Amino acid sequence: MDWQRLLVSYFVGFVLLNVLLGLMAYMTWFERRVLARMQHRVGPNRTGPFGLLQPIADGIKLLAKEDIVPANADRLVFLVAPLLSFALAPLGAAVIPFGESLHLFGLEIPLLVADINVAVLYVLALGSIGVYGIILGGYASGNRYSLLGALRSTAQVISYELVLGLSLVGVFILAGSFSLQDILREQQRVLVIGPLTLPNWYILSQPLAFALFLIAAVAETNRAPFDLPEAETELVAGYFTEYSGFRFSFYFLAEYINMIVVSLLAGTLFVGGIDGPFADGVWWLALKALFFLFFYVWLRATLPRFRYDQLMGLAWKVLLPLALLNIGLTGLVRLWGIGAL
Amino acid sequence: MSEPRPVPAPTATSPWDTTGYWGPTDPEQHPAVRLIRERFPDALREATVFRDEMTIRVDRRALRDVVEFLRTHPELRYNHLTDITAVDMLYLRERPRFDVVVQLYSIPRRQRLRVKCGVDDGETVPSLVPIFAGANWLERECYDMFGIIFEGHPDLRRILLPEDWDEGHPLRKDYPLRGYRDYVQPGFESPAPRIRGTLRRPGP
Amino acid sequence: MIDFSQSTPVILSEVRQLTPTRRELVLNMGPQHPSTHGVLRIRLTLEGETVIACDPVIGYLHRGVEKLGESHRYAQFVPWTDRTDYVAAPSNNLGYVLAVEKLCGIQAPERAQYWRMIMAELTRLASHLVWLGTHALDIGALSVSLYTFRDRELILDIFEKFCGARLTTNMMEIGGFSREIPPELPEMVREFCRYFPKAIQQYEDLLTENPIWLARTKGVGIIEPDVAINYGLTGACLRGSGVNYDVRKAMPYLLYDRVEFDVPLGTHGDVYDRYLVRIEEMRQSIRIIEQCLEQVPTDGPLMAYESQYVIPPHKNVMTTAEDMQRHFIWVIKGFSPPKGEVYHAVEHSKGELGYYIVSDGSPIPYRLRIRSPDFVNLQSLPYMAQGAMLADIVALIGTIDIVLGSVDR
Amino acid sequence: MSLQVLIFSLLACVSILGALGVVIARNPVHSAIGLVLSFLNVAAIYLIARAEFLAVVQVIVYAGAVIVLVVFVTMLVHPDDLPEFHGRRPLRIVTGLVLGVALLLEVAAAVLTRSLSGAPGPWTDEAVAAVGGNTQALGQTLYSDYMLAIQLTALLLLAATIGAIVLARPEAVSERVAAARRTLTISLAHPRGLDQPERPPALPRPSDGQVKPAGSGRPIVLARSANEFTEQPAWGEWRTP
Repeated sequence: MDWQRLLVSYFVGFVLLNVLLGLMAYMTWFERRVLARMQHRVGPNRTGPFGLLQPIADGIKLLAKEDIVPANADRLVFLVAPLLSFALAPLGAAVIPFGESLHLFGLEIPLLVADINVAVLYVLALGSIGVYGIILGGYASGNRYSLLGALRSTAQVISYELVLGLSLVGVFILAGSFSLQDILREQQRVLVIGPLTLPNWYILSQPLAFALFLIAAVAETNRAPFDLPEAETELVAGYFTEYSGFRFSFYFLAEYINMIVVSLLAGTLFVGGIDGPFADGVWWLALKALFFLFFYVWLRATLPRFRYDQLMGLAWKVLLPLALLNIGLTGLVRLWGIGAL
Repeated sequence: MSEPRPVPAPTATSPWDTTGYWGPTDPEQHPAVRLIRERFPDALREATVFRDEMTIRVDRRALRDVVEFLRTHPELRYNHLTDITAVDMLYLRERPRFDVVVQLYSIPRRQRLRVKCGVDDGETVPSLVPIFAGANWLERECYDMFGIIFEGHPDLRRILLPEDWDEGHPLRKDYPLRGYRDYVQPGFESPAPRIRGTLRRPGP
Repeated sequence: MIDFSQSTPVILSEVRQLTPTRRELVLNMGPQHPSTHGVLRIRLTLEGETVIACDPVIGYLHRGVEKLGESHRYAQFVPWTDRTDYVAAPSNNLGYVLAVEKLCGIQAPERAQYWRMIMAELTRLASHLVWLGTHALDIGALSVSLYTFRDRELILDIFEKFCGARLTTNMMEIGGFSREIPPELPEMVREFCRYFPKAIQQYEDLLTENPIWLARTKGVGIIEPDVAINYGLTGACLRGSGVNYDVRKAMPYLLYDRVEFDVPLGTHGDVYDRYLVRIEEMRQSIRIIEQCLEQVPTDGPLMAYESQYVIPPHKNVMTTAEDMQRHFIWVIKGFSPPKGEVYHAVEHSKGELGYYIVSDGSPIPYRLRIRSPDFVNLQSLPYMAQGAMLADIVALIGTIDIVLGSVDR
Repeated sequence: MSLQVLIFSLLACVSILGALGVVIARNPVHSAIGLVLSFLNVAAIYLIARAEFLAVVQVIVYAGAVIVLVVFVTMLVHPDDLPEFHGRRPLRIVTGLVLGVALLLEVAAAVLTRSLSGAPGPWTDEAVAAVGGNTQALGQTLYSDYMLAIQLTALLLLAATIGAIVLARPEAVSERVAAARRTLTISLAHPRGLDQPERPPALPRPSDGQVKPAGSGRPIVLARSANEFTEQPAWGEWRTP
């Protein structure tokens, strides 16, 4: 065991976790401001300049609130479920490469926590365990709205996880690897088609997969228009109806961290991650992720909510066949034709 | 803004007497009165007009048949049940105590009609639910507020008041405005004093 | 002719309990629920997410308005009508004062009638905006509600300019208006009429062709026209089913026979049709307001002729002894309409709003009945809900357009 | 004791604890949680053995899908419908014990014989590295040596899927809805009215000027006067078009 590398990894992970939590807090601020602008409102603007201290105020408020456990709740599960959700959310960021290695004090510090060669599958696996936070929270609340929300969420996450995974298969076929490092390396190559010189971003060669990934990612993170598990107009708040105080905020944090992780993942998988004109670097990834986050907010401001059966129908009748089609086409292309690419 | 201008003198006949949305103001010429008199000679009690509004009073046992006839007859076709309500006639006459008032409207003929029947405490009125699905809640409200039993109603229970309300029926005239019991409001130690025990009605 | 002796009554206990089987779940929706538009409570029997049965439980906002009406003098009751349907208060005022005027046999002067029409149509717009916003919010379109409430503010500004209040306006008086119209009001209304069609277009851009909106509303909650009539529905619920009944057209009150407008009718009777009908109604309301503004006399009396039934003009109270006495009597004793009973209906934004008043010749109504459209329209919810999905319930509550203050009274 | 062994022992212990929890817990959902715990630890053990792909698949398939379905079903099923948990039936206890002991013996035998006489397979570390990692190695083996088995499994799963769809057709729901609709539609006469009056034979259709396209290919009809469309809805028929 290389203790030094392990320590460096822990250090990078620690920094990343904190950055992620900070970003998450300001993601709520960003969402509220952007949403307010889209809806002819002002948004939070009283706490600090431009309301920048609002997330901190919210955090303090949530921490100071009473932690209520309903009488007929399954107590232990009720208490643990939000922690599960919250703990799993930032883990996905561990495999995302934020740039080339740094050299500091004679140490080589890689700008990612862990280089797993099944990185993408690892993220998917995290998503599939993350559903336990929701389903157990809904079950343990002893509330029928929560139960319905949990059921919806389970069905939704399983279905869309399938789409999410299958939409990525095309990328795997082209890259020949599950590793994000390899996928990134592939994308940093330059594609020359006649007079055009393009980056080899997979959004160009896999546009269908990109669209599917985007839709499935919105559904996977339970955001509008797929926010059925927490559809406030039908199920009050879905699986976290009974939660209050900081346990509620754990679900809240988990949702936003998931959004950020998925945006980072989309940026890395399809639009070249840290790759960009002028100078590669983490800022390009941040910019791309910010665009996806903006897209999330934009969707929420624009679209009504699907009905449950329509949502499932969309996943199984439209998206899944399209994903399979994409895999078939990509496989054929890879097999017969354009191996030269 | 300016000095009050001379206002027009009161017109001899009010416009409300001639709007004509209730059919002819002469009961003898009103088709509903004529046809009911032919079809149910025993049931029709009287037909009155106030401000152009035609009111037919029928026997309570015949109410459902009359309404059904009014709805079905090709010359009448009162196919829209606007309202069912009741009036507690406690201070106005001896018996019967209540009037059940049914407001009908004919969409194709654009005419209204009011059908009434008297009912005493303990008597029942045939329910109109078999004819109009919309009568369901209206009759439930009537039962809730006046305690009038509609015979044949499939689901006659209280609607606006809680199901376990045990203080009677509030729109009856002998029901005090503030109820029979004294309720202590939250934040107070004793119930607010009653200024008037029951509603005193000034004479006409 | 139905042979009533042959029809078997439904067994009550079966209906009421509707014992859920083991596969089914009874969900109590409300009275505190974000999308029941107040304190409506619905007992839902669900199989998965499919609604097997639906039993609305109402009365959580019952304040006994009818009983109160039977203990207040005629003019004292006008503010209470605001509180029945509080998102469309002037229309409630209008229905009540028209019923009392009919009872007394008086009529407001032409100018007051035009202004009443303008205010009633503005109320319809305000109420439809609240409906559209909340309906869209229920279905998940967050932004539309904020846009509609933004534009509703403009209408409330007009109300405020007109009478000083925004929500519960207590705007109409028996006999007309006792205060002069503010001189800048017509221009405010005109300005609003110029602006508002663009706003409607904005809502339509967001919703009308939106595929998710279509998926959520098309073919959901169909009421066939004969069923709609049988349930006694009125307003957009009836017209969405294609039956032409609009009190403004069918039995014009005020001066609705002098303005041109069309009654929009739906062609399928589902939630989407009712949405289209209401959107078109908003356009027609703008048309009516514009015509009223053209036709309304700029000068003239606003109160009915001087009779015992109306409050004397404020100026005269201070200057003439006779009017001061009349004012004193009107305020202290009220006025006594003739004995009789009247029913008068107006086209409220939700449907036919009727006031049935029985007078025994005293200054207090002997019986005051409010036929509220919401109460009757809400009855069709169980019919529409059976077999729908849970998420459709909120769309159905939205499409009926209820205000619980008016349902429970 | 190296770090790896330490971690392995920890994972193994937690895994066994989870498995014990499955057996001991009285609440079926708690049992499922124990099972997930056990699975996750097994996945971590795979990771230590450098079988990353297997580990991730273990998590996705078992923890992420199978147990979620188990929890799903347990939540949906009415508690009364569940078979009695840990009932004091001696036969069950004896059967469980016998099966458990048999399994233990089997596993022990397998482990012992394997460690005693096992031979390394063709996939040595070098061979795995040569094809680019154990994921690739697994893929190559599965899709070349075990092609037939894979295809048969796929076929079997397809058949199972179709079977599930056939079994889960929601006809029972629609029947119940229809029954409720019949019962709960309060009017004794049908709400549509069994007794609609005779209608005039020629139903007027809206003229062209009255039809206004409103959205999504659906028009609305603008009635000019109060006398139109009172006998019939604007689309001309009583029934839904």
